[in-house]
Amino acid sequence: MALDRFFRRRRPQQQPGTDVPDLWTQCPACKEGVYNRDLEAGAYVCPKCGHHIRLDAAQRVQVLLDEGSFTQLSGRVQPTDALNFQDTEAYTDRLRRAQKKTGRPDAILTGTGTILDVPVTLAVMDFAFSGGSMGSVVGEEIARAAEHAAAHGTPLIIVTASGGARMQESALSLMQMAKTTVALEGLTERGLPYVSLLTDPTTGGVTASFATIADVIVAEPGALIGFAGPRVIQQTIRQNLPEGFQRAEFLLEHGMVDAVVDRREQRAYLASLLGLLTRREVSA
Amino acid sequence: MALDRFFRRRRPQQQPGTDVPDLWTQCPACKEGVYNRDLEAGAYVCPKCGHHIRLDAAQRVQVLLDEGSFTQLSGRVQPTDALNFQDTEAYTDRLRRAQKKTGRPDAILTGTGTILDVPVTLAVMDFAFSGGSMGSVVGEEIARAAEHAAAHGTPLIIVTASGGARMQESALSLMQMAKTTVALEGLTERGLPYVSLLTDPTTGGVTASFATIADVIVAEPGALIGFAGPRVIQQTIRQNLPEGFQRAEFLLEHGMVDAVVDRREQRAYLASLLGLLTRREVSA
Amino acid sequence: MTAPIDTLKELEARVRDLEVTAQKTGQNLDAALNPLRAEVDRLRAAQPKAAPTRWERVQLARAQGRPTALDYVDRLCTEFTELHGDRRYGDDPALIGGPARWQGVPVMLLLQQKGRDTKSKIKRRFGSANPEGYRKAVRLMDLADKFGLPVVALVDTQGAYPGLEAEERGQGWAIAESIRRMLNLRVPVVNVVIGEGGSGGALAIGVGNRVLIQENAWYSVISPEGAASIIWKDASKAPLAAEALRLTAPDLLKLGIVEEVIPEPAGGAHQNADEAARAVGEAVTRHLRELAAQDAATLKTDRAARFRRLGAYTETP
Amino acid sequence: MTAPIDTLKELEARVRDLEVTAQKTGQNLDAALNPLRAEVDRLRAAQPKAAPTRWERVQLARAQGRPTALDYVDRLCTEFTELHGDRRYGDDPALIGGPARWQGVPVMLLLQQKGRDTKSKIKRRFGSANPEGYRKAVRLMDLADKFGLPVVALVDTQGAYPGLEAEERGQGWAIAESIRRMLNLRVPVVNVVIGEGGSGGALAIGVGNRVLIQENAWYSVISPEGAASIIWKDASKAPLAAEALRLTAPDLLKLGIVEEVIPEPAGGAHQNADEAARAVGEAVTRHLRELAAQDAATLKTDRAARFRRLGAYTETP
Ligand SMILES: [Zn+2]
Ligand SMILES: [Zn+2]
Repeated sequence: MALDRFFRRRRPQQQPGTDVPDLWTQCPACKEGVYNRDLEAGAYVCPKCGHHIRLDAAQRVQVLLDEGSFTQLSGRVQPTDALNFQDTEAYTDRLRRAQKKTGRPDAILTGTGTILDVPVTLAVMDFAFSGGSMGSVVGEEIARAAEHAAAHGTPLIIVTASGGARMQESALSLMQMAKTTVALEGLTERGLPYVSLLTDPTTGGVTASFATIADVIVAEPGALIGFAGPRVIQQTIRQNLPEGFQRAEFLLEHGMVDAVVDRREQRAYLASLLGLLTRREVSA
Repeated sequence: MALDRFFRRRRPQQQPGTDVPDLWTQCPACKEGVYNRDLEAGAYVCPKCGHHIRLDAAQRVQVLLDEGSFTQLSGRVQPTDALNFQDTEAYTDRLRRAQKKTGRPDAILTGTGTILDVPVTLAVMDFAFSGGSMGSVVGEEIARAAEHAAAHGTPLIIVTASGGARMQESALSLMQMAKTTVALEGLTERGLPYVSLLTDPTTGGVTASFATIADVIVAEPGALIGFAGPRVIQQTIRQNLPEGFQRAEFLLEHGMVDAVVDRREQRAYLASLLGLLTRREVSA
Repeated sequence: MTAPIDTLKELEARVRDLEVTAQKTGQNLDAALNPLRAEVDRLRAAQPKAAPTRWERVQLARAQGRPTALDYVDRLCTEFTELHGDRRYGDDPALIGGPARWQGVPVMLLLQQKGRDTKSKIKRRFGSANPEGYRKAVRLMDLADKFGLPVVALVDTQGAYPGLEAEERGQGWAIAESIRRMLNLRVPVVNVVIGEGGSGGALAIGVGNRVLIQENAWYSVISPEGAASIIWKDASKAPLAAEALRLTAPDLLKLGIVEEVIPEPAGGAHQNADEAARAVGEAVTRHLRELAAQDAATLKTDRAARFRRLGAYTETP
Repeated sequence: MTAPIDTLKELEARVRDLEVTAQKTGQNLDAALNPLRAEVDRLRAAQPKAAPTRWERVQLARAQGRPTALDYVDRLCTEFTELHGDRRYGDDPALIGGPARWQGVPVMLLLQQKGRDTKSKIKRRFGSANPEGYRKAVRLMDLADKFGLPVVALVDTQGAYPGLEAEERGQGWAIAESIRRMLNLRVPVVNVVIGEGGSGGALAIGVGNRVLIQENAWYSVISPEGAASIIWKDASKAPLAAEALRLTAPDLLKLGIVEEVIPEPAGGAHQNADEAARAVGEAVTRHLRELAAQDAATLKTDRAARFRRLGAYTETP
């Protein structure tokens, strides 16, 4: 579909809040055309079929936070090619390409803001940057966001979207699973809530570390969430996977997530939840 | 089988260490005749088929503890008929009958002793007393044994054998599930190990309280262990239960017990385990 | 001579039969059931208001239309955010929970939910939880402890689910762990038996600082039918067993097992859910307010002491 | 011209094929395999001893007859009491553990166990754990913490098991919880990668105070075959991927990911299991002795700091 391709090509250049030049977009699920103005007003959920269109990090911030409340924290930490990784393309070139495409140093955007006036620290993974893969920068920025939240006494929300750990940093990226876990412990010690929002797709090392040790785990409708990817599993079991396997609703049924929440209701859900979980001091 | 019945009738009167007048016993599993002297020397495990013959509390003490090391703690707490329970027989008459049969106030025997020189506090349920049912006396004596272990710094071993809570004490017996749990917490606070040894049968309220919150859970081969009894489950699912369902080996396979240990190896197993788990002070 | 009370019993039996059929076959028989239920309600309202026998109270605790846990939550709570799953195996609809505001006070709710119509009753296994339910309860208690939320647990179950798979996944283990977790909480815990309090499955979320019970609820180590089956090999002797078991709210108050009996509207909670909810709401809020003054250590040690002393025995010198 | 090394590679490939067949069909082919394995061993011993390439090290880490975790335990521990089960669902033979004396010192062992013959390899899924394995590990770590037992974890897995049921029961959740539990321990934790250290499945029991690795073991975010499949769509390019991934012991030491490389006998640990075990035993005992001097708070904060700082990045002002 030409328009579908066009939409995908256009999306990364769209900055939230700027005028969107193209008038309409084809929904990748139901293939219906939707006015861009309606999409943006409706949190990028297809008004025809409810499909949750993938967001880049800036769109996610726009959808979640009160308008104008965002103050960015991330941006100074830059990736390096510590292993001098030999690939079909140099890692440094891959990075430069992804940086140019997304306008960020790596697959993460963090900052502070409010949701219906509730102050939060927010970290958002950017799937548009190298499939949201977690390398040293993602790990470091998530750790800093957690430490910022602990230091400033705000809840932390992490929005995940990741194909897993970043191969080009090998064991260094693997270690980010531990690093993020260490940093999140500071929130537990201060009794501050940490909520993860799992979006399509969240797999691999992210699923096996910070994404799933949240106090409350929320998933977006239809999101693919798992540790091993569907193809690897299929190779292991040599049979087709059941319909809906590893989707958000499947995980809810299997007890793995607390709720599947429509993107249009996430602000209200999170504000109420964080209000309820804000620690009241247990005397002595 | 006449001998089988005779064996069952004789057993409660046999005192450990005294001469056993009858020469042999028929194994209830393989129906072979076994010399009583061999049975007693072999921890009442059938030397022909390995069947673990049910023990009363005194026999259990004899099998587990170093000879002559047992000092009894229980015996002063006596049951009462607080509900004036209306049954086909008065609860007080039932109690008197069971007391006469077993020579104890209720279905529990506790004390201290050593296993291969490791000092322990030991509580043993007596299935011969009203099917090892847990009423107020069992709960109180187990709580006191746990408190004794905590106060004297010894590990605690509880040997379970119980059809569940004692109906004739209704909600009072139900509350023993909580009472025993409270008392066991004192061991956790002092870093002392608590090992439960589940023997045939252990079901109902005992399984759903102190028996299964032990640091290490050991089961005897072939023991029936579960919360709901097999008949109740069969009524619910209206089909036959699989071979071996709720047996010790089944529970091991389902991750519920740490080990199934032959009675003849339990002393060595427990002494080694307790030696390893005895808390070394973590400095500061 | 057919007294009105016998017509009522007859109708109640038919309703029960139909519900069993619906459960067995998975068919929705509400169309047939609802008129019968309405007539049962009408007859019950018309009954004379003598103090009910123990067995009559058991029947009131099971009355068609008796408010379920969620009926109280609907009337007393705002912002109830149900949190799902044990993070290990599944999500149990028989035991649910999450944070909420109880008459304005932030709490963590634990609810045994029987279901309100035939379909949801079947889905929720009439409030009989699987191990997943108790493991979810433990997880929610962990959150309550971490965030300083008092726990309000509404007990309403005939018992834990006696299924083959429940045993495979450690029903006894799950209940024991839930009891231990609740006993160790550093936050206030108030329990209310709002209907049936059956055995370990009820106790699993019943070991709080204050245990309350509604006037016509029951709480026992075994159901009257179960006891009758054991004693007389005849479940229909349940009325006799109910007497023997001393399972009513006044009995339990006398035995020191509950702190307070919460009054119900005339004829039972199902006659006026709003009034029943007002009484439950008031009692829980009052106890929460009292407990709010206690520190974490006191809450835990007082709760432990409460259960450490329960039981009836004598002692020889 | 067929050099000996090619004969070796050919034979190794045949052994692998037969093992795959044995796994698929469930047949025991040891009778056919063992002579082949012996010949492989002989040829390997005869190889020239130049410093192995990265890919050669990967092959040494997978060598037939390389000591498994239990081979080290047999040689270094007395009184190993294996404790079974996660108390929730099952017992995983791929990840086992329990208290033991490590050269006399009481410890809690966590072992990824691949299996020693075809049958046990299949039973243990070649050391690829299910969620139950990681949940058992968490339970054993709880016991270690409670009783002050240092944890010794031997890592040897290509990764967590990528099965359908493993996903259903929360493989990612179980690994994350295991990582968190180990990071929070108040006792010393020493990890040794004794063969393969594949991805999150290895890290799950790999986050201790001291991470050691044997000379020919590998540790990486992805297996060489996995990386080759992604980069070149061709798993046979694994030797290239192994180079790119910097997955050998010397690489990891340089990156600060491990504290120490434990030497292996000439030709690899499988050439002399006793000698390999002596080196592992000595190194672990030495680190345990050093850590014994630290208090609980220091052990936890030092461990946290160790992992907090890992990673490579620059920072703009
Ligand atoms: Zn659509
Ligand atoms: Zn026999």
